[in-house]
Formats: sequence, structure tokens, C-alpha cells
Amino acid sequence: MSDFDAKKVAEIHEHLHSHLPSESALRVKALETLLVDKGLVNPQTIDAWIEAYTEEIGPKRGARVVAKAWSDPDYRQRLLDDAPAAIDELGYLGKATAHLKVVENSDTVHNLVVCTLCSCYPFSILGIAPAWYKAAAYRSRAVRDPRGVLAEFGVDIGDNVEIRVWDSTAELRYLVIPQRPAGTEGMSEDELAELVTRNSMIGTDRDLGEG
Amino acid sequence: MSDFDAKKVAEIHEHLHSHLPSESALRVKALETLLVDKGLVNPQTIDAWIEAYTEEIGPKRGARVVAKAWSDPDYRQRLLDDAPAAIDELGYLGKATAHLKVVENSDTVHNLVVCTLCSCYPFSILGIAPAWYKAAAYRSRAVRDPRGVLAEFGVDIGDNVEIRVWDSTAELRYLVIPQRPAGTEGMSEDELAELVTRNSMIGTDRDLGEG
Amino acid sequence: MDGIHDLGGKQGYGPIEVDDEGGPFHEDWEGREWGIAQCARTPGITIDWWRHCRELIMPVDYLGRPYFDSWAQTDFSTYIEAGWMTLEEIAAVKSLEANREHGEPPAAMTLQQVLQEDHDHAFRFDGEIEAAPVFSVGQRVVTAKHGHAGHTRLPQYARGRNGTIQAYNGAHVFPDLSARGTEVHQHCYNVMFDAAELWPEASGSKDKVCLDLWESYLRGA
Amino acid sequence: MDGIHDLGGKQGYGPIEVDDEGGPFHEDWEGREWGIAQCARTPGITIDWWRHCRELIMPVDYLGRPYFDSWAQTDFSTYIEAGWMTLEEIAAVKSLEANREHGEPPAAMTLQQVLQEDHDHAFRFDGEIEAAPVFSVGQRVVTAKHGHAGHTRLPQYARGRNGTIQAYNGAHVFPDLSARGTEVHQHCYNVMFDAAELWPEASGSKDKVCLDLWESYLRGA
Repeated sequence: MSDFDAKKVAEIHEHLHSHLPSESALRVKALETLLVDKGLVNPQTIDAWIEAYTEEIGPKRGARVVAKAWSDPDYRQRLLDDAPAAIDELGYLGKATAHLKVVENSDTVHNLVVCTLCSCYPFSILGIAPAWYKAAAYRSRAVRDPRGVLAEFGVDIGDNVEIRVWDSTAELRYLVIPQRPAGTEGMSEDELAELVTRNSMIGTDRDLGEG
Repeated sequence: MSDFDAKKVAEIHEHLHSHLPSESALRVKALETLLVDKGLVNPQTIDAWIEAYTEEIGPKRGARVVAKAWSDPDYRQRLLDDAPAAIDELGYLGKATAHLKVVENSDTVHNLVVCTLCSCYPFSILGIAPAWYKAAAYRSRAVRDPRGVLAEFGVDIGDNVEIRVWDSTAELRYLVIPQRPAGTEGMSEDELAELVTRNSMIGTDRDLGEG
Repeated sequence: MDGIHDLGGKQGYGPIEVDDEGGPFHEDWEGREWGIAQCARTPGITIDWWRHCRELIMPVDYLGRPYFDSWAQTDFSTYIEAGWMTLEEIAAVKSLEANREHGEPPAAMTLQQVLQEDHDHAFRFDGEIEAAPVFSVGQRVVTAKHGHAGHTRLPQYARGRNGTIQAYNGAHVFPDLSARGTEVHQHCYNVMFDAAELWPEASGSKDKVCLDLWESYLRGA
Repeated sequence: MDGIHDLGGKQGYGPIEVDDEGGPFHEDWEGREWGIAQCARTPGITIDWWRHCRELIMPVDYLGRPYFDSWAQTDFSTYIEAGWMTLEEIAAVKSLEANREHGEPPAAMTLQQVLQEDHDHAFRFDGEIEAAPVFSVGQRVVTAKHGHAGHTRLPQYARGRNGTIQAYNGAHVFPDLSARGTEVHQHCYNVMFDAAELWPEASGSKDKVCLDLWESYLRGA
């Protein structure tokens, strides 16, 4: 059991700073070796988690949700009203999405998601966050210079468009619904899902182009 | 001439981050070599600056000022009224002391000096700052947890004593005048100066003990 | 805690490396750490205590090491603090419990079991409380001027600022106490701030920043 | 600039290594860098521009490298920005100016000359301005809520806080503009703050924090 002793943890970090192996891979190897030696972890379960988040859980889930929202006005409304229930219609409820909210882009609004205090992310629907999402540059700048950030992603936002940055400070998580591209009226949900990029669901991509 | 271009300097720092030699000594060696090769610096002048701040300019100057203030009430008053002029009576005016202020400890007040934004220090009277003064731990904590900081220096400050922390945010610099120890009435200025520690003039030492 | 983790609006972190089109894990050890973090949690741990332990990493390590490496560091610290392992054992990379009978390791979970657990572990953080919400949608509020020395989720850039309640989120577990092991619910709101209220260079901007904030972080404006 | 340098009140930097009883320089290169910084300054440089260049060092380097090493990094950056040297020359560690006639290096200065220069370079930063000071000793003031994106000397921890004017310092060169090469004087005051106004855990404390602040950082309270 933890004593929730922050002072002790700070001292542990200082000790580990000079006593752990110097490479990331070796540090994690030591951690796993010790957990296995103590009978606290089964390495095959670690394998299964890696497989789950490599093969099964990832941004294709979010893309499917977006495509369905584009295709089915009733589904879109359910998503806006109760996103966790709506994504669970597809079996996608899971890690960090019990308080999911969707935010829709429009001609006059662009949404951008960040977590400045750690790197909160809606895992069960977007998978593992991209490296830039977890980096200090994005975390520090997204709230202060969203237009500059978007420009680095090749996205220019016109002065007529308001940017709304969502900083994930609580357990709510955000999924951006990008605008459906023009010229996609006849497309199936499968085809539409192919158009939806991971970045567009975080807000660092905007115009998904024609299919 | 400089263009005062912060964006360019940030890019230079990023470039240097990955292109400079990996050790401090090698980086400074490269800097000096290049300055000398370009005829911008004479290495003997560097030697002279090192000698000046190793042999001549250092906390013994401050200690002399404190001892004189203890011994000579008129000098103490001149120091309080116009510290730069008063230290220059001893020839100690110089780098970073043109706007010196002295602050006196008493039974009910203890003074502590820090520079949270860089590491400003009254060079011509105290010499090169100690390593801890320039470190993030001291700079971050002195303003927020002065009693905890002082305890780490072995100095316990009673509840009846008010701590005044001086954060050197402008070009004013601060010299703490510690309290004259009891039992030193008969001492000469030379003897008194021996009692004055560098830390006591920054405020991380308080009771100088008997002579 | 005014720690190195509180990065919103801080300057000097340079351009963003926008390319990241590979798989979810770029090196094997990243996947291993992800898996470890999913299946090795000390009893009674809360997400907020885990976050706080990550915030307490030395700043130079927090900034200088890769992301999942900081997870490993965080796990190490929670395991040691909770008595799962010792610094000596980490140095030796083996269990040193003299009288310990090695128990059977937990059974291996299959992919299907892991997927089911992911689904089942859609933790909810809301709950019913007696007090009615103090604020209502559309109301102007001002955030607290002070943070506090422990874990908190009011970022420094949004302190002492005026905003508008945009939505009521329900009563959620209060992180400042959850990080100390106490689960108490408190009303939580989405608050919208004008960019110009937050940033000196945003004067005239129409952009907004929205944060989910607990009631005790807020006062009527 | 809300940079890594703005350390006042930040948490997580651990205990202080209080022992430092050796000489002023612990390694030879520290003394060399000290000397370089005294005698190699680009024309027109200001202390505030030099400080800003140091603030712009990458955070991981600012925290992870020794103090005088960060001076060397700062010098490099000012020399390159001002055209004294190029990145290519630094990589080659020699001058690559093809047509350059190596001028005579500056004459060597003796210890006595250096001591005289130290004395003569007791720079003053004050000056006369027409406007009268807005605030008087004893007056209550509140500091600006916002910093700004460039160099400034109002630390983050003292923004939006109430204090009392304790002394008038005269009109001093205003650092926010001096860092951009423009020398303008502005009234400067010493302002005293109750610790409890600054820090959540200082409630009930009698301790004080005193800062020297320029007039444009202040408003009447």
C-alpha cells in the first residue's frame, strides 16, 4: 500500500537518477525482469497488451466513429449527446473514454486537443498517442500559439475561423469530428473512414481533401 | 551588430545543442580557440581576469565592509545611505555594485538574497557566486521556502524573526550585514573581518558565533 | 505543484517534430513499458497519485528522457514507495526477499482477455453528491490565484483568470485529494477562456481555450 | 518570456548542495569562460539581450549543464547572431574568413589593468526622465497579470499580486526594451509582498519577498 508520500517519491527519483542504467531500453528491461522475478507480472500478458494496441485498438476506431457520424445523422446526435454510449455501439468503449466528448469542426470553428499537464489521450478510440502529442513543444504551445502549431502541421486557419483548444485537465477526453469533405456524398462508411486521419481527430489536420 | 533576433538565437541554440562538443571543457576550449584565431581576444587577458577574481576580488572585500560597518557607526550610516560610495572608500566599487544596497539583520529580521531569473550577484564585493547560489534548487526555493532552505544550511530561524527575501530582479544588488557577534567588543576590524562568512553576506548564514 | 510538468504556455521548447506516422511503438521497450503499466499496479493506487509521482521526476529527467521512459521511472517510484521492491533489488535486478516463496506468477492473459479488460476498465470518475452545483452554464467565473504545493489540475497559465462556464460535467473525483488517496467527488465544469485573457500577445484574438475545472478552483466573477 | 529560467517558486528541484567552500572556479574551463565573458562582447550588446539569449537556451540544456557552460552557450549564440562567427567556423574550430587579414589581437591586459577595468565598469543603469514617479513609498500596488513573450523581469510568481512600495530606486533602464536594443529609462521601485500573497502554503507567515519592479509592471491597487 502507498503512503502517498510525495517527499519520499522525490527522494526515490533522485536516487534512481544516478543508479538506474543509462539507457531507456535497459531501464525498462530491469523493471520487467524484477516484476517477473517477484511474480507480479506475466510477460505474456505484456505481449498481449502490445498486440492489442498495435493490431486492434488505434485510430481506425476513431475514423470509423467519424465516418458513421458523417453518414448517419441519428448516430451523430447520439454521439453529441452521450459519446461513451455511442462509441460502445461499436464496442469501442474502454481505456480513458468513459467521459468522452466529441467536438465538431465547422466553417467557423476549428477544435484542437492537448493535455498540458501530462498527456491524456482517449486510448480506446485513438490508440497510443503520437510522439509529438506527448512532447513538451506541443504541450506548451498548443494552448498559447495554436495557429503557429497548426502552421507547422501545414494547416493554415483563416482569420474568420475561431480556434477552440481543449486542454484535458480532468478525466474528460476529446475527439474532434472533422468536416466531411465535399464530393464524398456517394461514399460508403468504409470509404469515408479511409479519409479520416488520426491528426484530424486531434485537430492538427483540418481539410481531409476529396476521396 | 546584433539584430536582437530572439527567434534566430533560439534556432542557434538548437543547432549548437547537437553540434557542440559533448563536454563543458571542450565547448569552452572551442570558444576560446576561435576567439583567439579571429583576433578578438587575448588569452593573457583571460588569465588576468581569472587572477583578479581568484586572488583579489572576493568575499574578503565584503567581510571588510561589514567589519568596518560594525566598528564605525558613521561608516555604517554612509553604507546605508549610499552603499556604492561607501564601498568605494575602500576601492571596492566595480562590476555589478553601482546600485548596491545593504540590508541589516536584527534580532527580529533576517535577510536572504537570491536572483530567481538568472544569478545576479554583487561581483566586485563578493567575487564569484558559490555553486549553490546559481543552481535551480536555490533559485526556485529561496523565495518560496526560505526557512526550509536555511535549515539545509544549518540555520534555524525562530518564529519571532521575519525573513525578508530579496529577489534581484533589477540592477540593484544586495549585501546582507549580519549581526555583530556578542563578545567581540575589543576586536580590531581585521579580527572582525575574519568572522564574516561569505554565506552570512548572502543570508544563508546568521549567527557568526564568538570570536 | 508548480512542477516541470505544467507546460501550458511555457516558452522555449522549440518547433514540433510533426512527423510520426509509424506504428504506436517506435522501439520495443516502449511497448514493454506500455504493457507493464497496464498490468502492474500497486493496490490502492489512483491515477492522480500516479500522475503526481510522474510530476515529481527530476526536471532534467522529465525533459531529457523519452516519454515511456518517464512512465517506467514513475512505475519504479510507485513500486518502491508502496513496498513492492527496494532500491537494492533494482540495483541487483532481482528479488532479494530472503524468505520469500516465489508465488505463481499471474496467469497469462490472451489478446481477447486483454481487449475485454480494456473495455471493462472504462473507469468512470463521476458520482452523486448532495450539494447542488454552485455555478450554472453561462456564468462568469474567476479561477483561483494560487495553486497548491501538491498535485492539482489547475494549470498555472489559467490561474487568476476570468472565464465562462460552458458546461457542467457532473461531480468528478477531486484530483488534489485523490493524489493523497482520498476519493471525494466535487462538481466539475468546462470553463471557456478568451485567448486574450491568458496570453499577452493574443490581444484581439477570437480564439478560445477550454478547461475542465473543479468547483473549488472557481469563484463567481 | 515564460521560460525555463523563471525558477522562483517552481517545485521539484530537490535539496540544495550547500557545500561550496573551494575557490571561485572548480574547474579550469570555468575560469576561462569567466574571463572570456569579461573581454569578448559584441558591439552594442546589452545585459538584457545577453540575459535573454541565455533564457533562450533549450530547457534540457539550461537545466542539465553547469552554470558557466550556459555562459559559454550564451556567448556562442550572441557571437553568431551578431556575425562574429558562423556555425561552420564553430564546427571547424577555426576562422574560415577567406580574405580575412588576421589583425593584431588586442593587447594583453595586466592584472592591474583588469582590476582598474572592473572598477571603471561599475555601470550605472539609472538616468533622469521628465515624468514624475506615479507611485510613492507606502502605496499599495498590484502587479501585471500578464508577462510578455520577450525578455521581462517580472517573474511569473509575482504576477497579479498585491504589494507595497517600499522604496523608489530612481529611473532605471527598462529591461523589456533594452533586450531589444532600445535604452529607455523608467521609474523603478522596490515592492514588498507578503509571503502569503505569493504562496498557498504561506498562509499566516510573517515573511516577506521584495522585488525591484518597473513602473509599467505596476498598477495602483
